[in-house]
Amino acid sequence: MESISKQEVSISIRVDSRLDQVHMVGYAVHGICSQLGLGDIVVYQIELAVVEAVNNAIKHAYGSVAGHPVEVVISLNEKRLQFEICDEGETLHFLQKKAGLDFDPRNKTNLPEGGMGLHIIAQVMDDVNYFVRDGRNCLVLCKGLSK
Amino acid sequence: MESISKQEVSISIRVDSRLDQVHMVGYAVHGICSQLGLGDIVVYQIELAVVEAVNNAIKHAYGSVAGHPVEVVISLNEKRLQFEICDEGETLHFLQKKAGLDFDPRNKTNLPEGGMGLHIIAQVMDDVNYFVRDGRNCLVLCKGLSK
Amino acid sequence: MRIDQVKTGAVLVVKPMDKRIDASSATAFKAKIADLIQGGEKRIVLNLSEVDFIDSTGLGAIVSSLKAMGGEGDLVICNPRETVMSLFRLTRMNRVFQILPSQEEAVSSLSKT
Amino acid sequence: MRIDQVKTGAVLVVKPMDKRIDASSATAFKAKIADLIQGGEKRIVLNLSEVDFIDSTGLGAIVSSLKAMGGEGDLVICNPRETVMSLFRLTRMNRVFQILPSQEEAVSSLSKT
Ligand SMILES: Nc1ncnc2c1ncn2[C@@H]1O[C@H](COP(=O)(O)OP(=O)(O)O)[C@@H](O)[C@H]1O
Ligand SMILES: Nc1ncnc2c1ncn2[C@@H]1O[C@H](COP(=O)(O)OP(=O)(O)O)[C@@H](O)[C@H]1O
Repeated sequence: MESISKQEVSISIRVDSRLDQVHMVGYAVHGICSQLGLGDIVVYQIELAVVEAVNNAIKHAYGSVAGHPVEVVISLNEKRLQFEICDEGETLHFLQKKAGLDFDPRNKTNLPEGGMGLHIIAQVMDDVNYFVRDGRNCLVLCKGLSK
Repeated sequence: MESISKQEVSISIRVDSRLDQVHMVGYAVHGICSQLGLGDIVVYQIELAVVEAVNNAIKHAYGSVAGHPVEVVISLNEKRLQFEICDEGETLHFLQKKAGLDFDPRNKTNLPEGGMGLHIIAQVMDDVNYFVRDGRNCLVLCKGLSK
Repeated sequence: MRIDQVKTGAVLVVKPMDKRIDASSATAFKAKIADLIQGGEKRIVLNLSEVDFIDSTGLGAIVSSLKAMGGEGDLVICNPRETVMSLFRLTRMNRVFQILPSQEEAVSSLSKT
Repeated sequence: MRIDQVKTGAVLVVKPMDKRIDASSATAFKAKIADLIQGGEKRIVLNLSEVDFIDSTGLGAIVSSLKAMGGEGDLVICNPRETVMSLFRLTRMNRVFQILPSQEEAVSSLSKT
């Protein structure tokens, strides 16, 4: 048995800023994650986190206006899986990393109908960062792989 | 039951011209095709055809030199699934559409070890085209979807 | 958004037939359920057996449907996949909804009320 | 390219443990088999049970291995998935190789020769 050091691999996926296109990114991410020996639930959650991030770019960075690029750079090595979700729209001015989801489950009238995306991302991913460079906003989602 | 007309959806995948990156494109294509209700064998063959086309771009258009872009544009509507594999390298001067694979299976010494890629693509896909525009070469692979 | 509907006694079972309830279909989903509530349905079972994927916007539409039922009505969920169930857990919405493994249990739970 | 090897009598069973034999791994695969043939192996079973994906370059490497065995030797394939088997059919290589459903059958087929 040899020890093989798997080098970094990477692809970039581009999609137009339309919510009805995002599932294609989801399927592609799902296809990649399915090959990593992660369980079905983890694969679902990673797809979910990336979809949330792409939806956010479309809704908040581009105000749901079509015709703008959203890019998802996926990179993988033996230690971690990383997604950079980049847009050229409005910058998110404050990334609440531990976006809490505070509500009383018994109080029906006050249940949140939104504002859950960043919370989900923070829960699913091991590290979340956001940076702006040359007019591009990038949300970086990192998931450690322990084998 | 409503009749829904699914509109066109599309994403573009970019990968560097390195053979050790191509499986990531394969996984993404696999993930998308897995959602279309096609059988496992068809999904495999579509992934295979796209991988052959990307490998060809890397090997033949770029002479296996890294650092160049290969783009795969995937578009889907209810009637067909299409892949455009584009490079900015050497142009393929003659696309043999019905690339035959002629050999005598009993003659071991004359078995082909290469030259099977375009044959596979032609077998798997319903339509194959190649065009050059603005220094970009695009191989267009089309697969009809009958539901 | 394709939705199957079956009425069992006073309970309406609603089964989304599309694989995804996501940001692109959530509005249509919410509107359909709102129509049903408007039409007088007070006890709804949401059967998620055909649903592969729900994102936070889709979940928000389900929450919105529950809220739209007001004090008298109730919405119970059944047959979620393990994967979809994990979204309810991630957002603590498993504490908000009654979630049952089978349609029969969901219908009888609502029939008792 | 990780490869498991087990010798059974005069037959060497070679089982690639990586999921893909493709354009990026074909050269390494070919070199490994060439080493084995160089080392005197004349009857090789290639067990594809762990292999999810082979492309035309990977298939070319397998063909090359068969040719490298020359007139005396033989290479038999076993346990291909249905999907991988379809590549052999697409390229008519199913007429070139003996392809058997189990390792036992492949080993005994080569032992008889
Ligand atoms: N990519 C982004 N660009 C700009 N603003 C963003 C982005 N992502 C999130 N936001 C801001 O953070 C808020 C919380 O996002 P999120 O938790 O995903 O919930 P929701 O999208 O439902 O509002 C958004 O309402 C928006 O103001
Ligand atoms: N994208 C491409 N760009 C330039 N030439 C190509 C391209 N694809 C194929 N070719 C040419 O067509 C030939 C046949 O290709 P193929 O059937 O895939 O077999 P192989 O790649 O093993 O040679 C190649 O050897 C090459 O000369």
